[in-house]
Amino acid sequence: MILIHCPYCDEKRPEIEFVNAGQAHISRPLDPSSQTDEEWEAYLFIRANPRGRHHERWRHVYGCGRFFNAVRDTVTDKFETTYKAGEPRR
Amino acid sequence: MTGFRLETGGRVDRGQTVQFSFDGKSYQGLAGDTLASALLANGVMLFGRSFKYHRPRGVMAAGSEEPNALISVDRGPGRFTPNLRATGVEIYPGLKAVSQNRWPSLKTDFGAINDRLGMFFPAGFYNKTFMWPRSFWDKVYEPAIRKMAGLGDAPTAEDPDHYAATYAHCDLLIVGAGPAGIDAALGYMDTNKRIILVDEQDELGGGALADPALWPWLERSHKALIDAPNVTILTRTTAFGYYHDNFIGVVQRLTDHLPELGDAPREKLLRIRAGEVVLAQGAIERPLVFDGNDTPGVMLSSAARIFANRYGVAVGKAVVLMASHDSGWHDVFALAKAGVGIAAIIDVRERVDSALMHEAERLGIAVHLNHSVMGVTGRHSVRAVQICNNDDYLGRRIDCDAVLMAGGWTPSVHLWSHSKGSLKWRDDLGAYVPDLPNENVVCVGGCSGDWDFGTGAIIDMLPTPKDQSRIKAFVDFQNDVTAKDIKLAVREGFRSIEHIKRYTTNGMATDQGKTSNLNGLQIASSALNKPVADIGLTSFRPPYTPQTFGALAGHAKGALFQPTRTTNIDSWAQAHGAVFELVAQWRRARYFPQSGEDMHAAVNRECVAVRSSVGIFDASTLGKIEVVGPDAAEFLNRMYTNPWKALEPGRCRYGLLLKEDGFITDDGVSARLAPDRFHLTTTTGGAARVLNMMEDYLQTEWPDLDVWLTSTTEQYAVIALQGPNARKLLEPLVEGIDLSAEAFPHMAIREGIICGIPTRLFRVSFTGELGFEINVPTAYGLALWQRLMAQGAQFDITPYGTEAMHVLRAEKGFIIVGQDTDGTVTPFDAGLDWAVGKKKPDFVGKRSMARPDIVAPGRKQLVGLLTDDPNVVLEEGAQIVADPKQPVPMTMIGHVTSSYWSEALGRSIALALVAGGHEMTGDTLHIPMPGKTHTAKVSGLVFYDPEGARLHV
Amino acid sequence: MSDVLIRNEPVPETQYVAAGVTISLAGPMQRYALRARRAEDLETVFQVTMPRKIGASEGGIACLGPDEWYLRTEAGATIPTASGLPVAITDISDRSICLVLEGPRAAEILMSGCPIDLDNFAIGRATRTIYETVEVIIIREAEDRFHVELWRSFAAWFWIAMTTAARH
Amino acid sequence: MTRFSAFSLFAKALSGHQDWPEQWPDAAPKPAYDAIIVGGGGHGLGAAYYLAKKYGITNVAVLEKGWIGGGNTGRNTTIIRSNYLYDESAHLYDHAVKLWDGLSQELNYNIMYSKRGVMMLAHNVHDVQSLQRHINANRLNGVDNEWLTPEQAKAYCPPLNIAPDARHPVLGAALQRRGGTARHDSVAWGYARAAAALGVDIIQNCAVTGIRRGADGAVEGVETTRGYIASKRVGVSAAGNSSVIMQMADLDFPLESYPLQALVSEPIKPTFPCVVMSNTVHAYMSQSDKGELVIGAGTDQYVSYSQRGALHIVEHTLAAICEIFPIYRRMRMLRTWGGIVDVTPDRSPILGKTPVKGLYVNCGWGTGGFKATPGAGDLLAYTMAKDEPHKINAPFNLDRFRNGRLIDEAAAAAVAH
Repeated sequence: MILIHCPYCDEKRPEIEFVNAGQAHISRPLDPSSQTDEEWEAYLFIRANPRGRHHERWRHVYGCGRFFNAVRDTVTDKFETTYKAGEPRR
Repeated sequence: MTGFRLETGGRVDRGQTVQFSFDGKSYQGLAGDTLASALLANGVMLFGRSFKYHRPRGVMAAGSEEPNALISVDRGPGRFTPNLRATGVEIYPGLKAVSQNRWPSLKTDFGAINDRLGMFFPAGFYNKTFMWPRSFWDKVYEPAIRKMAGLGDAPTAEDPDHYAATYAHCDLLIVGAGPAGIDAALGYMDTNKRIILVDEQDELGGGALADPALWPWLERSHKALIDAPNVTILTRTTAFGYYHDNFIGVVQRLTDHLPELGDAPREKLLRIRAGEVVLAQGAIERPLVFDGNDTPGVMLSSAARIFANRYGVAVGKAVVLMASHDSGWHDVFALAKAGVGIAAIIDVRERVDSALMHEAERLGIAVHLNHSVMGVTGRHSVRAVQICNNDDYLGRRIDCDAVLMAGGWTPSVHLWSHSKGSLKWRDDLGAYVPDLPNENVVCVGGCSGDWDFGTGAIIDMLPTPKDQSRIKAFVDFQNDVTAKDIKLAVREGFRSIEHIKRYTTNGMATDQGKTSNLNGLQIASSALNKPVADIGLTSFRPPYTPQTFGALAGHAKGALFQPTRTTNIDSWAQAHGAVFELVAQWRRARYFPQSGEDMHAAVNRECVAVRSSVGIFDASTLGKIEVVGPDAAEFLNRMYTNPWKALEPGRCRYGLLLKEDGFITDDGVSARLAPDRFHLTTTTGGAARVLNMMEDYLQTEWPDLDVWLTSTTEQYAVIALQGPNARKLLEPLVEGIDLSAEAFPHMAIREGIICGIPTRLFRVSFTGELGFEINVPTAYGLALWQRLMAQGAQFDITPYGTEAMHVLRAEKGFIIVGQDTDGTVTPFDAGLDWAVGKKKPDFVGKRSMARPDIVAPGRKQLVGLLTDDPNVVLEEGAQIVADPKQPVPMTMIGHVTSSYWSEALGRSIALALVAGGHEMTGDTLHIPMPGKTHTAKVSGLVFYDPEGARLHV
Repeated sequence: MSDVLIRNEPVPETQYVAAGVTISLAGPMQRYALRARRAEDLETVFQVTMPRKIGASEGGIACLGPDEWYLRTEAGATIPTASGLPVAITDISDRSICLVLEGPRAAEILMSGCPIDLDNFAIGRATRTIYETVEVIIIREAEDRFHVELWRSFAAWFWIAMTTAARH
Repeated sequence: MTRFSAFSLFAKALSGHQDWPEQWPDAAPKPAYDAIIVGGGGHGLGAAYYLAKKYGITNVAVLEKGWIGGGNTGRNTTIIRSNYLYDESAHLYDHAVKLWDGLSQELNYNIMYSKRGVMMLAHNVHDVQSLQRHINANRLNGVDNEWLTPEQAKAYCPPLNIAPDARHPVLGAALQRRGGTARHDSVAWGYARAAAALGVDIIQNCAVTGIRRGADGAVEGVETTRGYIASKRVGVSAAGNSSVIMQMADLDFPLESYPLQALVSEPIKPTFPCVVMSNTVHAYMSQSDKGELVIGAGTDQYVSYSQRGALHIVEHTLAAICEIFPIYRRMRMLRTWGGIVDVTPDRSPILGKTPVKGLYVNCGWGTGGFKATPGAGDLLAYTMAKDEPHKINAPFNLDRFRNGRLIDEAAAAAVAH
């Protein structure tokens, strides 16, 4: 059970307080109707799934309730950093 | 000495004898004995049979690495435990142990025929045969193979014991309480660190327990640690797995060693989060590989020393040492001092440290350097060994009753490796040792390769003049993997050590290779003629030793397995004979049978009551979300398919929620309480999912909106009153709400008082009848329900369950998300176009509904289905075809999603998803079922009161 | 007619006593979810200082998240309304019950299924967390007294979990 | 290739098994091949075998970065079944089951396909509806799958707990009798041996590091840790690592890779006669030929290539197993391990062509790839040989994520209402 630093609570808390919310920094297009099928497919389904440095979202659902972003190495499972939603990509 | 118990020595309590039995025969041991030491003391050498060849096996080790001496312990019904190591079973009065994998008896085992035919069962033999004739595989070969498989018998009754679990936190976790672990604990004792010290044995000491000279130090240290308030000592406790971020899985065995069990849990799982970890797991001695090295009486030399010094047991009266490492010599000297007769020391090396030679000479022990054991005489126990000179192979026989193997040492790097710490190969030790850590952890003592056992020669197997393809020199004893099996694997092209392991099963037995992996590597290395380090190492996986399922399940058993959520009214339903169904985590009343009623009769009666007078239904499980803030309406407008901004306070609206992929995920009726406050409802199973989804959009897509979501599912008990008499029943109980049709129309909400309790009263209907849903603070749900039942007696008020609710809504063509939809259904497919805001530029899921396949013709659409025979109630999930004559595989055009008998209509009704169904009204479709094909006509969705007259009264 | 209905609680109202711990149901109280972008707005509404740090609690108000506070007050107390400010005040008085664990083993018993380190959990601290699979809010009222707030429908299960842990 | 048989085993035994040849030669890469398969798991080796056997392309290399069968092929719980709901899935998996039958004889390698029956449990009314729908669809698709009452289920699998007061009572079960298990390593080795005998090069310790494409964008070959290898046809069958390989061709895929754990108990005498799965309780189990209880655990929630899972996943799995089979509470867990499963948005595989000419893909099998091994191999081979998908795998294309024609079995199992 990994430890995750919640940037809002500012402490490391056990994984089962969190739910992973998938790849980070995929924002919903402002005008979906103007999207081509390819663009919409990319938004809905295409994922980086990198072997290594990965930007992902977590929600501290059994804690402060906030969604936030994280950079984690998918080979070692170690976090590089976590930061609040809305902050620029790291 | 009496039997093999030494006159003096050991830590056993000579004043306290313990009666126990093995294979029905009664024996006497001493308090402090393990089953292994007690049986050895009684001269028992034969403990079990090996997996494949059923060869007689004795004790090879003294600890948890034991591969041979596996037994079952029977503590009565449900308390049969197979595959226990005799070296780890503490004896107690009345212990009943039995041997395994033999028939009819341990001494005469028919399975031993495999040993005679061993030459036909080399590694991987099963891949090469049992293929012809083909039909024999299922009927003859495989059943036979399976019969032979397995070690101990399977448990047959439910385990009456219970198991505990907990999380624990410490600053320092020390694994292993040998000298190194104890020193670490003593070193940190005076800090303010919270320290947990665990050891798998029944007392602290590890290797020191076999070294009387260290006992005084051990006593002092033990006392100091017990007195230290910040140190927790856990014995009979195994750290079995090392997980991310210093999270260690640990199991403590609490009752197996006790004669009386009592109420205590059998084992306890501790999930320990440690700031820092010290691994002091020690090292395991390596056997030597030679013909007959598995004969009962052949064992590790360190084990013999433990049996003598810790348990006061001689493993033999004339003991031979076969060594490639100095440590064996020291063991033998200790044995001699303890009064064990030593027949000879044989060492494969040409020369050894002169100090060893002098000590042997002083003790009068014959020494044969540059010699090897080439064979062992005796089947059920050792009678003699043949040894030979490594150069000229000239041999001789030495009579003896035990052979000790000293093949060097293997550091226990298991947990280190679980933690993903790296390993490096050390030629001088012929072993892998910890290199770079991946967590906050250090290895100390034997498991770091740091020991004072002396030095040794690293060899794959002992030299022998015999034809190596004919001898049985074992590497993995339990799985009967011999040196020639490993060579065969290499010969057949298996080069990766993982392939060799899987092909030969070396290291895959219940000891997981603790004594076999390194010998296997050495043999593979010579066969491949590559340095060991270039062959790689099989990965270490948790658990370090086998751990009980029950312990890992912890408290999660029976009622505690998973929560069953119950409403405030559940106890009434229970008391009134409700039949329940599980929906998500909830338990809901499905129907309320009266005496002699089956489900069909009860549901018919409940439905008729609702249509003719009034029914009462516990709707508390519906999800509720309170949406509050200036932007509440804007938020809902973006989430739901239909428009919300214009909804007036006091009015309700049906909301349809899609996932971004355009498919229906939830629905529910929601009310606007005030310009900035909505009361949403969701499906029972969808509540948490919907709230999470809405939070996601709110927090990450539209953080600018001033609106907040709060789950109020459990704030309100919800009682639905449905039926023509609902208003009459309610009127006298309600204050501050005008219930008249004019003042309180369908799809409206009012706040007021009912029976003195504040209520949010909805006028809504999932039945097509005049209906109300009464929301009151949850704690009052039961009392209100009872008041309504009393007040409703005049109308024969009838409680109804989820089944009647399903029938009533189906008669009206109302869908149930998850039953009539399945995650691939759009609003248009479901006939809910009316619930989609045509003018809305965007809402969640809108764009996906414009994708090519979603707008393409031929999608499955929800329709009504009326069977030609009104008495046929179709099976839910039945498949629909256009042409029943076609051959299998048939082209299916849809399936039945809901199907019931409708008492109100006097016939069956069904809903179905059918390709292009919306254009098929009136068409006849076919439903092929086993034995009979039913026919039905496509209809509209609403079967009862299509104009909705009954609603607006 | 206004005959007063009686409350029905999901766990025994008699205290459970085991070695080193007692477990009992706290009496009825009012509970409110308070939400706002700016704590100041809630302070204007309630005329009290809101704790700013997540986990802090004072005057019956616990800060559970950056924009979330949990108010617990005695039954019957009057609660102000938003009065036009961008805040959300939601009545959740009956959503949860509160179990009181008191005694030297209180923390140990909670940690049977709660993964956070309650030995290092300051008095007065409050947090939302999890017990096995169930959401709880834990408030340390005193060295050896914890309040555990959990949703009603889970209470029967949680009661068995607590008493089982206490028995072992 | 020395033919395997009881006779050859007997004959070789007399000579002390000294002269068994290599089952497959450890080939070194040639400069060029007619076709390259990236990934030496069961699927990839199967594809190579069928390319050579059925489609006449024998100049084939299988490139494996480690040792063959070392990925999910050697890490799964070996369950074989085809009782899927949608026509597309049922046809895909049943194609595989038909090939499983007789595969030992075809490969002359006993892969120990054991038709023990796969039983899926229904624990609530919704499960019953869902399994009935499966059974009816399977029947009309010619796939065997039958309904069992709780009593019949218990008769078929005596350790099953059917007490009506269980937390998740058993309301019935769907049984596919042709379902079962096979010996996973043997599948990889059997295909490797048979393929090698037909001229296929099995190249281990050869990791693909790049995909070289020509001016027209078509595939020309692959860069590897053992040098450049040319081929105009490259089929990628790399399971958890598919995204990584695809990115070498500048293709982003609808995939995420998660850790999946499994575990075995200590071996015991025969006690568990079939395969049992419960989606509601999240547990599945069988007993191996060796006597171990083989148990599938869940996936962790985050993307990972660490082949390492969390303890709480194992705790939940064993709690579930002990609920359904209480007699095993005293059994002991011997070994746990982790694999990397690549999951698509609709949890169905992607098997076919890619936007890059000459590049073919077989991925996205999630937790269910082993059962499809022969079928996936055959269909990937067909697609590479004909440069067009077979009608069975045509629906499992990449386009479905754009046009919305998803094949979502899990969604069809739907959510409890």
